[in-house]
Parts: sequence; C-alpha cells; structure tokens
Amino acid sequence: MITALDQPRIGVYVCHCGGNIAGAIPVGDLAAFARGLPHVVLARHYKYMCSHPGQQLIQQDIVLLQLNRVVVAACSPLVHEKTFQRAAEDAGINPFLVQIANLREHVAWVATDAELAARKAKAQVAAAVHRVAGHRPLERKAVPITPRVLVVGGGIAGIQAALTLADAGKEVILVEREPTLGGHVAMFDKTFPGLECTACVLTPKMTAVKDHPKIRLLTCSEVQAVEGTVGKYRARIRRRARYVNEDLCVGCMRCVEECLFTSETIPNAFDRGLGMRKPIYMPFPQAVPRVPVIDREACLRLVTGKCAQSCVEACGERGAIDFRQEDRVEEHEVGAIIVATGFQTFDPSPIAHYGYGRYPAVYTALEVERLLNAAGPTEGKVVLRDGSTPKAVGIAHCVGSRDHHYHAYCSRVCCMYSLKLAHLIRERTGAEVYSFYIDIRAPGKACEEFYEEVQQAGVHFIRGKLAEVGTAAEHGVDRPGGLVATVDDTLQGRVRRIALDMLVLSVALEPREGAETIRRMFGMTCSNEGFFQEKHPKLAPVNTANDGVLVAGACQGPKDIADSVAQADAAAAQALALVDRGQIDLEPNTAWIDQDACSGCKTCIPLCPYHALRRDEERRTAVVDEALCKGCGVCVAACPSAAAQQRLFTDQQIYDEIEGLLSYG
Amino acid sequence: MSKPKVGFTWCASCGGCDEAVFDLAEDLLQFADSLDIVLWPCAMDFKRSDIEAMQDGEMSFCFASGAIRSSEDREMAALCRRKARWLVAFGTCAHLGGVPGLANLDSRESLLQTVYGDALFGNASPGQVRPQHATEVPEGTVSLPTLDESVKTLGQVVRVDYVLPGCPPPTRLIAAALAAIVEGTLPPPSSVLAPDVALCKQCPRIESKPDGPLLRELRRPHEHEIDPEQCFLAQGLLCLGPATRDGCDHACIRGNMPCTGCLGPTSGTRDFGAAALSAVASLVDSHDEHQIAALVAEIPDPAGTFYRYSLPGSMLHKRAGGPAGGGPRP
Amino acid sequence: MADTESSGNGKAFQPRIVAFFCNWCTYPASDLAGASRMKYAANARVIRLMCSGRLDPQFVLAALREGADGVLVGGCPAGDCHFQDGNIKCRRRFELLLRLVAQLGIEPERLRLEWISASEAEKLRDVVEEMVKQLKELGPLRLEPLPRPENAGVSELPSAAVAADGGPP
Amino acid sequence: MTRQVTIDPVTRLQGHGKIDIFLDEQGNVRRAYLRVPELRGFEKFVQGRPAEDMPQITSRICGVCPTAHHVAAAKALDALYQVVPPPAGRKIRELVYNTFLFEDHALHFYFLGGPDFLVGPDAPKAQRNVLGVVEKLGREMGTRVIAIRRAARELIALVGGKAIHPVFALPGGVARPLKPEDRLRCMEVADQAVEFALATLRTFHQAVLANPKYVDMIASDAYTHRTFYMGLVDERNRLSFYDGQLRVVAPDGKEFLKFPARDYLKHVAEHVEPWSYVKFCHLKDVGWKGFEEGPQSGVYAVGPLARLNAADRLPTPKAQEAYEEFYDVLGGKPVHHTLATHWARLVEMLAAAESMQTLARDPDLIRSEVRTIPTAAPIEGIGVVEAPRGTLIHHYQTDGRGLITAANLVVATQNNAARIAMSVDKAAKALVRNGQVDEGALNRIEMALRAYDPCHGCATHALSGQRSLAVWVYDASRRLVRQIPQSP
Repeated sequence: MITALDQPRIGVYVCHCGGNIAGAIPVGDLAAFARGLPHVVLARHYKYMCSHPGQQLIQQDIVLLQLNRVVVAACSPLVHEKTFQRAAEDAGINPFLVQIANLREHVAWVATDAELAARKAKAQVAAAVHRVAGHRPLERKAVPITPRVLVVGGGIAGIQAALTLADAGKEVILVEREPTLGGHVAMFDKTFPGLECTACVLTPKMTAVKDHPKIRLLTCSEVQAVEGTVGKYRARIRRRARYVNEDLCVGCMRCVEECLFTSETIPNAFDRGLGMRKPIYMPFPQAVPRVPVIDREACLRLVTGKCAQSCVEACGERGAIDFRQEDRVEEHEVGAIIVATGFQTFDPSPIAHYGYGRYPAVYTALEVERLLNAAGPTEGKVVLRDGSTPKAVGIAHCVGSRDHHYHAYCSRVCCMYSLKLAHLIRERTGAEVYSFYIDIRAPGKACEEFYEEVQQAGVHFIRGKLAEVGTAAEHGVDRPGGLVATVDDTLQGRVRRIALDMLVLSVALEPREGAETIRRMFGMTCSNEGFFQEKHPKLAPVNTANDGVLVAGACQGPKDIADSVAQADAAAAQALALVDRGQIDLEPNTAWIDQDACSGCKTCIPLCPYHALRRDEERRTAVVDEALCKGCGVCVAACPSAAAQQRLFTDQQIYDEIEGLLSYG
Repeated sequence: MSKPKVGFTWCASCGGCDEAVFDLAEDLLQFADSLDIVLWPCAMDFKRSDIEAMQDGEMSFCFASGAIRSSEDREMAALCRRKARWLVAFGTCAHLGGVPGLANLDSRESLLQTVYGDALFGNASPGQVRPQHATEVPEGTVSLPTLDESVKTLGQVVRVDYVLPGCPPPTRLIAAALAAIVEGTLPPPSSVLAPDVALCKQCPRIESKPDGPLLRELRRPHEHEIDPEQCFLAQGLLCLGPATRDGCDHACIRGNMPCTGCLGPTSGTRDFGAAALSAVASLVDSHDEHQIAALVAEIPDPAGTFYRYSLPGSMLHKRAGGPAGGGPRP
Repeated sequence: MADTESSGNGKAFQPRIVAFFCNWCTYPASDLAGASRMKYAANARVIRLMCSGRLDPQFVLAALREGADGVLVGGCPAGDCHFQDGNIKCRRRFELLLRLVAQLGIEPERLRLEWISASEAEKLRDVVEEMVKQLKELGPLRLEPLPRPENAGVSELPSAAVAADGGPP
Repeated sequence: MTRQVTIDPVTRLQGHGKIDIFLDEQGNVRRAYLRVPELRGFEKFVQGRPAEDMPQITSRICGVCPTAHHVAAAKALDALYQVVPPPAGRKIRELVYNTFLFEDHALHFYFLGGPDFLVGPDAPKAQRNVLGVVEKLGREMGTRVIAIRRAARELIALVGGKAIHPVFALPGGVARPLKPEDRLRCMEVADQAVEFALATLRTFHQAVLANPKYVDMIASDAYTHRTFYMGLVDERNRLSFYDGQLRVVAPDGKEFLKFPARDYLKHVAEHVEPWSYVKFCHLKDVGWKGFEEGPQSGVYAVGPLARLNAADRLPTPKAQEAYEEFYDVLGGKPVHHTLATHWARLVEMLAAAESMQTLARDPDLIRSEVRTIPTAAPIEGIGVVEAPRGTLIHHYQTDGRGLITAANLVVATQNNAARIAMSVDKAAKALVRNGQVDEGALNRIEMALRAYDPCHGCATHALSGQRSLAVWVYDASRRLVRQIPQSP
C-alpha cells in the first residue's frame, strides 16, 4: 500500500484515442477541469492511453505521485477496463481502484453539439472521480473450471471445433438435433471455388468425430436448459429416441430394406423433399453415425402398435431395433460452450412474382444442390420434375438478401454458390445458363478467377434483378412447362424476357428458426438480423455477452465453409484457453448482507434468481452464499434497510456517481 | 454536580410527543429528581421570554417536537438551538416532518384556499376573509406568524444533535434517553436514539411470512378480515415494517394493524418512502408487465402511504411546481 | 447543487438526463451506437449498473434532487435479462415509482424505463432523442431547494461550548 | 398612555396561543385578543388519502385527544360505508373511548388546568404544574394520580394498539377482538377508575369548594358568559360521549335545537377573523353578531360544562348524584361560570369511569365478531363524538374508490373559539386595572382560557403549531411596551 486509502489521491487520464476522442472533445480543457475535482492529484491527456507508453504513464505516476486511485477517460469499459486494471495492478494498486469514463462510444462518436459534448464529458469524468474516491480494494475469487466443452451443432463448424478441442485432449460433448452430423455442408456435391468433392472433405471429419475417444456424440438431441456460469455450466440435454441402438447397429441397412413399406413414400427432408424414404431410413448414405433412425410419426409399429416388425427380424441376433426406447434427459457439466447452430435458407414463397411453390420449374439453390449431389435423389443429374433435362436455366441472385423487404444484408456466399451452380449445371446439362445479378461479389482467394472461368464457360451474365417470372404460355411462348423471366438488363438498358426451363433462386442465409430460444438459453445477444452477436467484431469475434459461451459458423452471420472452419478453430482455441486455465477469477461484484442492519424481513430472499440468499433462522437475518451470487444487485435494490450491498455498486458509490454527474453543470 | 437542565418545546406539533412524556408516569417523577426541567410549555408556566432570558447553551438538552411550518416555528427552533447545548429532534414531525408534512403535497396557497376560501361545505365565512400576518384592529395591530411555503423538519432549519423518533416516540425510548442523560451514557452526537434495525427483526409474525414473492393482490384493511397471527404482507396488506426502525414494541401490529412507518428508516436509508416502495414493489408476484401495472395501481395512494410521516424529510421534500393538489392521478 | 439551466447566457434549455444502463443490454447498445457513429443529443449522462434490477428507486429521486430533469433506465428486453428477470423486478418498482412521483407533481414522462437490447443502438438513439425533445417541452424540473440549516440564517453556539452534565462522551 | 400586553405563549394547554392586551390611556383594558398562530392544513392534505386511513391520520391533529379524532373518524367511516359495527365492535370502541375520556379529564385536572386551584393561581410559576400538585397533595396521592392514569393509558394501548395515536378503529368496527384475559384487566381498571374519580371529587371539594375565595372567583362575573351550550345526548336526553343527537340549550337553559350530527351544516357556521388562524363557530339559526353573549348572539360553548347544561341527566348513578350536587351548589341550570368547567369535568370523569365498569362487564365485549365488512360504495360520511373538550365532527366525501375528495373537521376548540376569545377579553378587562399588570393577573387571564382545556392543536388542524400562550401589552399608541413575564 502506497498511501492511506481513506485519503484518496486520484490520477485522471484523458485519452485522445488518436482523433477519435480529441476530435470531438477538447481534451486539454477536460484535463484542466479534472484537476479541479476533489482528491485529484493530477490529470493528463495523452494520444493513446491503452498503448504501452500510455499505460506506463499511469504506472509511473502511481509510483512517483503515490496515486491510489485512477480514472481513465477513454473508450468503453467493455473494451479496455481490464487493460487499465492490469496496468494499475502491475504498479501496485488494487485493480478495483480504477474507474473508466466512457468518452469515446458515449460522447465523442455520437455527439452533435460540441458544447454539450464537452459538458457531458466533464460530467462523466466527474462522476468517475467522485465514485472512485469511495472505492475500496477488492479481491477476485477463483473457482475451478470444469475441463469439458459442450459443442452445440454438428455442422461443419461444430465438427471442426469438437475435433480441435478433442485433439487437444479435452472432453467434448457434441450435440446435434438431426440423426446425423454434417449440417448443410453434407447436402452439397461440390464446394466453391475449387469444386472439391464435399463428401471427400466432410466424411473423414464426421468419422473422426464418431471415433474420437474424447468426443461424446449425441445425435437426435437438443439442449433444453443451461444453468450456471463460465467455468461451470450445467446443460440439460434431451435425447430423442432413435429406436435403433447405436451401440449394437453396424449400419448394414438390412432393416431398411426389409421394412414393410416396400416403396419409399415419405419425403426426405435431407433431400429437401425431392427424394423419398421409408419410415426407417438413413438420411444419406454417408450419415454419421451410420445408424438408421425410425420416424415415429410414420412407423406402423410406433403409430398403431401393429406391424410384423420385419426390421426386427432383419436385424436378427443383433437386436439393435428397440421400440422400447424413450426420450430421456441427460445432464452434463461443462466449463465452456461453443454454439454452432448454423443457419437456414430463406423461404422464397412470399415473393409471389418469383413463382416458387407455384411453378414446378422454380427451385431453390439448396434443392439444386441436392439434384447435383451424386448421392442425392437424382444421383447427380440435373433434371426437372418430369425427368427431362432443362435446356435453358436461369439463376436469380440475391433472393431475400439485399432486399429491404426481407433481409437488408448481403448473404455473402450466394454469388459464389450461384457461380458454382451455373458452372455445374452448364457442365452437366449443356444448358444455356442465365445469371441475373445485381453485382457479383467474389472476394477471397481464387474467387474472382472462378468468376472469370464461369464467364468463359459461356454462362450469360445479365446485370439486373429478376423482376418477375411467368409461364411460357402466358407470354405466348411455345415451351411446354417453360417459364419466361422478365429482367431489366441494366447494362443493355432494356427489359429482357428470357425463356427458361428451370429457374434457380439463390436464396439468402438467415438465422435459424428457434435462434431466439437458443440465444436466451445461452445468455447471448443478437444482432438486429437475429444472428448471434459476437462480443466485439474485431477484438472478440467468437466471444459473446456470456463469458463462457462462444460462437462459430453461420449462426453468427452468413459465411462460407472456409470461414466457418476457421471461426470454429478460433472458438475452440478460446474454449481451450478458458478450460485449460484450470480456474477462473470471478468478478468481485457480489452482494453481501450487513448482519447488524438486516432485520430478516425476507424481502430479498425470493428475488434471487440463483437461490444465493437464505434466512439464517438462528440469527434471524439473511445471508448470501457468494459462490452462487452472480452480482446482479436485485436484492440490494429491494432491501429497505440498506443491509444488502453490492461490491463495486454500493448505494454510496452510486450516489457519489450521481452527484458527480450533476454537480458541475 | 448540578442537575442537567432539560427542556421540552414544540413547534408545529400535535402535543402527542409531550403526552408521551407524561406517559413516563412514575418515571417522570424519578427524572424530575435528577433532571432540572427548565422548559415545558405544555405542562409548565415558562414563557418564551424565560427561554430568551437563558444564557446561550444553558440548557443541556432541548427536546423539540413538531415540524417547522411558520416563521414562528423557525424562530423557536433557532432559539432552542442557541439555548441548548444538544438539540434533540423529538418525535417524527421534528425528525421527518410527520403527518402534517403531507401538506407538502400541496402549495401553501391551495391549503389556505381549502381552509378559508372554499365554501365546500357551505359554512365558510363569506367574503373570503383570511388570517393575515398583521391585522389592524381598533386597538392596535395583531400579528400572526407567516406560514412557510413548505413544512420542514427541525434538522432542515437548525443543526440537530440527536433524533428520538416515533409518532409519538415510544415511552421506553424516552425513558432510555433521559436515563442516558442522567448517567452520561448517551451515544455520540448524530445518533438516533432507537434501535438501528427494522421492525421485522422482532416481529411476532415474521415466521408466518413466506420466503417466496407474496403480493398477488393488494388489499385495503377495511375490505377484509385481518388475521391476527399472519404477516400482513402475506395477507396482501401493506405493512411498512420491513422499512421501519424498530423500537415501538410493535404496538400497531399487536393492535392487529400494519405498520405505517412512524419511526422512519434505519440509518442506511436515505429516503424512507422510496426504500419502502422498493421493498413492497419487489414482493409483487408477477412477471407480466401489464399485470404488474394493474397490481401496483391497486395501491390507492402511494405518496400518502410511503411518505405518511416523512415527506418533508424525503429527497423531494415537497411537491414540484405545477398545478396544486396532492390527490393521486390515474 | 448546480443550476438546472444550461447557463445564464441566454442559451436554450438543455435538459440533463441521468441514464442508468444495464451492463448487458443497454450499455452495450450505447457502445454500439457509438461504434456505429450514430448521432444523438449528448444530454444523457450514463451510470452503468450490472442489471436494471439493481436500480433502487432512491437513485432516481437522488438524481432528480441533484438536478436531473429526467431519468432514463435502460434494461434488457423481457426474457433477455442476463440475470433471468432482473428487468421485470425493475419494472415492478418503476411502475409504483411512476405513480408516486406523479402525486408529487413530477410529470411521469420525466422518468422512462426502456428495454433496449445490445443490438438496438437505433432504439437507444431514438429514445434519448425523443426524451430530450420531451423534456425540452416540459422545461426544467423545478424542485424546491432542500432546506438546509446553513441556509436558515440561524446563529449557533460557538463550538467552545463543551459537554457538562449529562453530555455525551 | 396605553399599552399592549402579550402573553406568549399560553401554557399548560395543548397547542399554541398568544394573548394581546391593548390598554387605554388609563391603563385599563380596551380589548384582549387571543391569537392562534398555527395552521397545519389537515382538511387539505387528507384529500387523496384513502378514507380508511382517516382514523390514523386525523388522530395526528392532536396528541392529547387522538382517541377522539380516531373514533370520530371511524364513525364517519361507518356512515361513509353504511355499516353498523357488531355489538362487540361498538362496545370495544365505547370502552376505549370512556377510558380515554376518564384519563384525559384526569390529565387536565392534575397536570394542566387543575394546578391553578390545587397549587393556587398566585403560586410561583415553577410550582404551578404537576410536580407542584404532587408536592401539594402529598407523594401518596401524587403516586395514585400517576398510577391510575398509567393504568388507563395502558388499557387503551392494550385494546387500541397505542395510547397516543391508537390504531384499533376501522369502518364497521375494530381491528381485533378482545381477549377474555384482557377483559379482566378492563374490569380491574374500571373499578379503580370509579374509586379514583370519587376521590378526585372529594379532593375538589376540599381544595376548591372549601375555599370561599375560589368559590367567589368561580362565580365572579369576570368568568361568566350567558351563551348557548351544545352537547350529545341519548334518546332520553342523558349525557352521551360516544353517540346520540346534538342538543343545544339557550342561555336560559331551555332546549333550542336537537338534531342528528349529519345535519350539523344546517346549524353550525364558521366565521373567519384575520388575526387568528382558528375559525369561529356559531349557530346559523341565530347568526354571527360578533363576540357577544346573550340569546341574540350565535356564540355557543361545548365541553364539560356545556354538556351538563345540554343534558337532562347523566347515564350512571354516582355521576347523577354528583351532577345534582353540581347544580345545587351553583344555583341551578344552566351554569354560565366558565371556571365551573373544572368541576363539570370531574363529574364527567366519574360518568366515564362508571361507563367503563358497565362496559367491562358486558358479555358482548369479548365476542369474536368485531367488524362488519363494508360492501356499499362510499360517498359521504359524517361522524360525531363528544371529545373531552367538546363536540367533535368529522365529515368526509370520497370518490368511488374511497379516496377523500373533501373533508371538514369541526373540533371542540373551534366550537368554543368565540366564547374563549370573549372570556379572555372579559377576564382581562376585569383583572387588569389602572395599568396594574402583574404575573398573577395574567395567569388569571390564562385561567379563563385554560378552563376550556382548549386544544389549539385541534383547533388549528386546519393550520397549525404554536408554543403556548403569551401575553403582550400594547400602549394606546399601539407600541409594544411589555411582554409578560417581563423580558430581562
């Protein structure tokens, strides 16, 4: 301890943030103002307080001037509070004797009126000074971290993250809602821009997950509830009955073949309804785990209870078919969570003039992906619903994206996947392919080159948004089952009508239905569009508002496979960094009860969402279990005796802050 | 050693605090042996001039009851401050403003208008005669003190050394304070001479208060039978015991009526009404915002309920400008 | 206590708002507004609370007493509270507080509780702008100054008067 | 040269008051004014409050007679909600009320007004108080006075929650039933109260009536006004404290009016003078003729003397005997001597004590049904009781939720205000002669006031506050020449 703490000696540091703050607020004046505030020993302003020299400046002053409290007037405390706390700590004062005044996000970047901005800046600095004078040293408490990670979502991002973590020796629980791993990527035949075989990329990874001793794969499963906090979460996972025992099944498919349903009559969701399946089925041949699943809505045995159960017979001694299976709930304790729940594609049916759902020849891009897939319903042949091969195919870009009626954002991958589809369709059918685009966005390695290649392959690029599509008959064109697309060709400056046999809609990527529930369950926030919000776009792109919860893949925003994989690894690295630490320091802003002042009135007890408060029957007072307290302060605000207090947010500290905010104009 | 000189005086008061001193009964005679009561207008013939004749600081302790409402109250407060070494804000009116402090819900003008101007009941004197600061009568001038715009606490016009709270102060606390004066064992100045914990601590009904949120409906005491054993809040009746300083031996609660907060807050609380409000609202058992609004609307008179005794001493002190009238608005 | 008016130099009234923002939604929304370079009036001065559930109604009154013309409380939208339902607990108190202040002659429009999620920077901007506009229409909150003994003009005993009989230690 | 004398404050009464005495050139009194310098504004600030809170809020009008306001308010709420308390509810109220009346009268006689007689009007002022009384009557009697008062006060607290600002009364009854064991205590205290009341009457005989100087003083013209008198009576015109009709007798003692309290506005009006915060009540049927006595002036009195004058008899036997003796000694009905109020008060004290006895033994008292829960929508309610100092009326109007929209409170000292002002003036004129203003004379002027046991706290509920009474003396040129007692 350098000086007696009850004699505050405060240093105030006003950051220019380059021109970010200094451009809007007279930092010199502000420092001069700060010098006149109570207990302020000195006030400086400096280019970049967060820089090494900036931090050193504070540290030197702490030592030379025996400062015992620091106010940094800079950017949001959510950005650099920890930085300055560490700097102060290194110089020998408790990190909780540092207070940040947020001048950048809250004043400089938003202010319209220079004088008002200067006044607000002064008020925020004065509030910080008044408040910090009453701060007392606090200690962070360490709690052990459970060295296990929950990965939610078995798409490419979830798979990647799980493998990286497991390879580092951490236990992983991977939860997938569907009966198989793979997500959207498993539906594709080729990837862009290199046109690699998707199955060749994905299948080994899926198998690796299945075989990894550190990964527990839970398919047909969903997280129901999450409790706890960073370092120790308890997740309740509901596991739907598959009716086929994963441990016993060898994936011979005899049961599927022997099912009483002799023909496949149920639309296969994995094929977007373009292919059919039986009540017992494998979503696709490379599914992992390679275990069939029984559709409880369609299976005769499960629906009516009456069936010859030829599947059971087919399985024979293995006895893997198990109709007694029931849904059950498992609880797992984990230290960190990676959310990789992916996206869904935009449903274009609301755009009536594009005719989706009305004209059989209008397809979504994802449907065409299935047609192109060698393991898909048409074994890779691009054919219309009547089995004929199209001779003219239109591809409409930006369906549901860059459209203020639907999604204002650019879905980022549509241009490239549209180019891929154009290439593949032309390659496999020789059809004329027309691409209706607003502009082609092809950033990234080898993408522009791929665009050129597709152009050279003879695909017609028409710059203009598809206006509408009608039947050939309406337009007086003799083309059975055909369509006529109307498009304003902005390069030629005329409206063109183009006869087509097939129209592909390059639909947007959007947040999954249910993303809201997931967001709440994991304590995250969402961007406006509904994608999960990263903590900071640059500094913490895979972190979220909830410290132990990380995001990866397209649930955070549209992205391609490469980016999803990269982000998954980043999330895995963050999770690893967290659980590998072994313990975590909790913020000390927990509540406590002044036992002399507490009357045991029980007002606070039902308020605590974490059951951290109880009444000590002997003393007739309330007590806080600090291990359970998360520091919301709801009990403190309710206490009519001021017996409940919250560290870092005591009544007095907040009154001081209010007074500081308003005492100087 | 000479006996400590003690005075009792009153400003805008109902006399209940003085009655509470009478209620010391036999103890009062005891104290009269060891204390020299030099001022007590309610019970003894000492006039203002007798106080003025005292030397500054001559009284050791002056117990001043009543709120500060008029120029005369202010003068008396100042006089007692000067003549007493230690000034005790005696009773809730002196401490926080008391029930008459509810007058701060209205302007002085609207108050005079109601009392002297409005012929609400048809029996007011015609011609709008009102009391005047100075009235010329044939024989001379008769003057009245002017009313201040707001009711104030004693501590808002003079420095106060001690507070003895309550409406009236519980006799037990008065006896303890006088005994401490006799024995020289008073706590340091700025103390409140009462326990510093809320009423629930010793409440006979606390065990019947559930741990869960409990306000599903708000009842008014005249509308329902009141269970004589169960926590009032658990019955849906507003009881301010959780926010109110102990020391009254739960007189109202024993009388089967909820606490209305007359002893004021414990020492950590800045604004009794807001603190009590927070505690009560926190008990509302609903997560639906409309239902919450409907439920709290069942409290017919929040200001009169939470500031029954403490409006002048509250942070807001008085109704802000704008049209007068302290009734609740929808 | 400072003058509520912006200055004595004849400039237009600039209301002062004390804004209590929760750490998980509205404070980040305010940061986002900054990061997005949205422009709005610099009349709201911010105090960060971990949760809107920490808001003691006494803070609101203290802000008004210290000279604020309005108080804005920002919390997470229903269902989004980082602490499950601290925002709703705040609402319970705030509803009752609104009724109380109305009786005390304070226009309830001076106090606002808004649910602003971390992504709703635009809403934050709009709420502040709207509130500033409304407060300009309402004008300054003129509370009667809190009486204090030092302003009452009472002469006191010199501190030399020392304890005698019966005095405190 | 004329002078002005001010008594500031008037002491040994509840509330604040000042007396201004203006002298003429010869030093004789031209006129004395009683000013009441306080205003608290209850009638205003009860607006917006829930009606059911009135018993507790209005009790804060007066800490000496809180029970009177508490019960008057509750009775107004009975009317407001159109509920009749069940027998136990009513009798618990009556028991508390009579106990309160008993102890309040005792307080006045031994602590406030009585010392003037018991110790003597000219005794040193430091002795004219309860401590002087105790000294004079001996420690034993003093201890007894204190003990019975304490017992009565504790009984009120036992039943009513608190003795000062009780909480027991609600519309339709009381908050809780009486426990059988508590009732035993009631019986004990009631018996002691009767004994004590009788002993007090004996003391009065010995200390006052046996002293011709005092008897002369009581009967002297300085303390006599021929006015109207008002008080509650039951269906047989017997004195009643808790309920009944208001009866007014003329200065000749004949019944002038009899009406239920709800009709009070037809008969009672208020007059405002600019030099006092108190409003002066008078009979509408006669009219305001200024501060005048006689049958042509609407000035009337309430309180113990008025109540005895307005009733035909008392409801209990021992009190009836004392009542008869009172008029025998003072020369028949009505008695106009203000100072006789002290005696009348003691007669009433006995009546209250006897009623306590009757009520404590009533089997209804401990029945569990103590409250009738209101079902009717509230609109308007008027309640009346006889407070120790006289008739007390609470009148409320509410909105549909039972929030007060208007209130009128007519308290005893307001009813008496005009007669008190006249008494002060008349006593001053009689007692201050030729510029001779001494402290004894001024105390005798105060005695005129103190006999009413005026409660200026009550009277100025509308406004408020005061130190007690002071006398200021002004000369003919209206200069303040003296303040009594003399400033050093």
